[in-house]
Amino acid sequence: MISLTDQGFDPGPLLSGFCRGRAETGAVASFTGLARAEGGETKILELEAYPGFTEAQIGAFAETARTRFDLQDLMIVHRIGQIAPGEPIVFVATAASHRRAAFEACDYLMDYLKSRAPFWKKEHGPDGARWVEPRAEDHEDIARWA
Amino acid sequence: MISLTDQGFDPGPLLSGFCRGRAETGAVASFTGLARAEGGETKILELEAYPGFTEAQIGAFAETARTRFDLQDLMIVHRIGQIAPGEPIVFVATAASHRRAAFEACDYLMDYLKSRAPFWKKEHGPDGARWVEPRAEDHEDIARWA
Amino acid sequence: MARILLFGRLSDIAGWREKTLEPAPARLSDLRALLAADDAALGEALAAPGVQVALDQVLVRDDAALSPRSEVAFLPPMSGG
Amino acid sequence: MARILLFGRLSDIAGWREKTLEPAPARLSDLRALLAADDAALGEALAAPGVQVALDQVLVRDDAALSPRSEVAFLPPMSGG
Repeated sequence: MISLTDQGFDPGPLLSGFCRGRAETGAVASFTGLARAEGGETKILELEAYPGFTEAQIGAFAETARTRFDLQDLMIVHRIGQIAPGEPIVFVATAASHRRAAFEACDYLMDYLKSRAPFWKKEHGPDGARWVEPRAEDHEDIARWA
Repeated sequence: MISLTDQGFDPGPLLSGFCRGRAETGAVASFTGLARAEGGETKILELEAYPGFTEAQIGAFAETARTRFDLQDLMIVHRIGQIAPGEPIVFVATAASHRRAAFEACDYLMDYLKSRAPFWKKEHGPDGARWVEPRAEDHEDIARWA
Repeated sequence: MARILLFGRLSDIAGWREKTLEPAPARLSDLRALLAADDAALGEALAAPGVQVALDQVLVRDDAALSPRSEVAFLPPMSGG
Repeated sequence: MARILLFGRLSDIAGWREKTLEPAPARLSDLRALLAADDAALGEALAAPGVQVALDQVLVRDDAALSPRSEVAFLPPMSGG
């Protein structure tokens, strides 16, 4: 399940639902990305998506993860719009027979979502707003999987 | 927070509570281990702990993870007693500024919990019960961090 | 009636996020020329390296024919979430 | 009164999980001898490689003096959870 939401969400009920009824799963890894205040430097984060296109691109990438790590299931929920510090931005969960695959797939999906997924990010801080391009670190993260 | 419980638990509310009020965290990784039915081979898993000793040993290891990965926080909840297929056995959550540290610390804690933590595991299957010793794979997992 | 969408910093530069053109230009290159004639700064920004184009939600690398109901989106470098 | 605890397969072998001894043996080696005299199979299992001993919840490698209220736990190889 891949979805975008402009409403705040709580990762807990998503994890509960994802873990339910899995007598043959064994391993569920999850990642929750939270907006950081950066000591007051960032007041509001704004994420823009291209509805339809963004989900489709993420979905196509998720299929590569499902195959590569032999996942039983995965879930991606991504916040868009204006996000305050401490609020969840993204939740990813992966289900596999064994924990190595679940961890690696979750890590892989996050590297993609943080570096190449079709979002445009604006930070509103004390000195105004600025568009953010991916950091060199994000490109290095995704390059690990080549 | 490190705790053992002989009652079934839901990982969702644990994750919700762990993520709350974290304006400077950024990254929360979690892992939920579920009991596997193994296609009917395992009916019930039974985990024995040494109350007090088990928490203390896990706590000492958790401190090494906290330092090694510069964690802001961590949570470990481990089920003991009889566990049916599909039920959560273990929940680990880690909080850090950046996702690499959160993922690695969660992975590291799980490798320890699955191979060296003071639990004794009995599998009750169709052919009776047997005590389980750690698998070679678990020893290899923990050896990665040396 | 073609639908034109701008994302990220492109909509800040243009001052709009979405517009419709009637009639639709015949080709993507005609659309680029039309937008650049209206707003030189936008024309330059759309031609900058790293700006991708999605035609009916599919990325296209080169020039392409537009249909009367095409949706054309200009996508600056994606930042991830 | 010393408290003796057996874990994992050790309690299956012994048929008990916990017992108290009054008076407490003076040393861990005395306790081992006492348990082995009572139950040779258990004595052998306790001496097997990989079986660790915790005295008052702290692992001890060698022989050690017991106090009258010591808690001694015999721990077979830990399997993880």
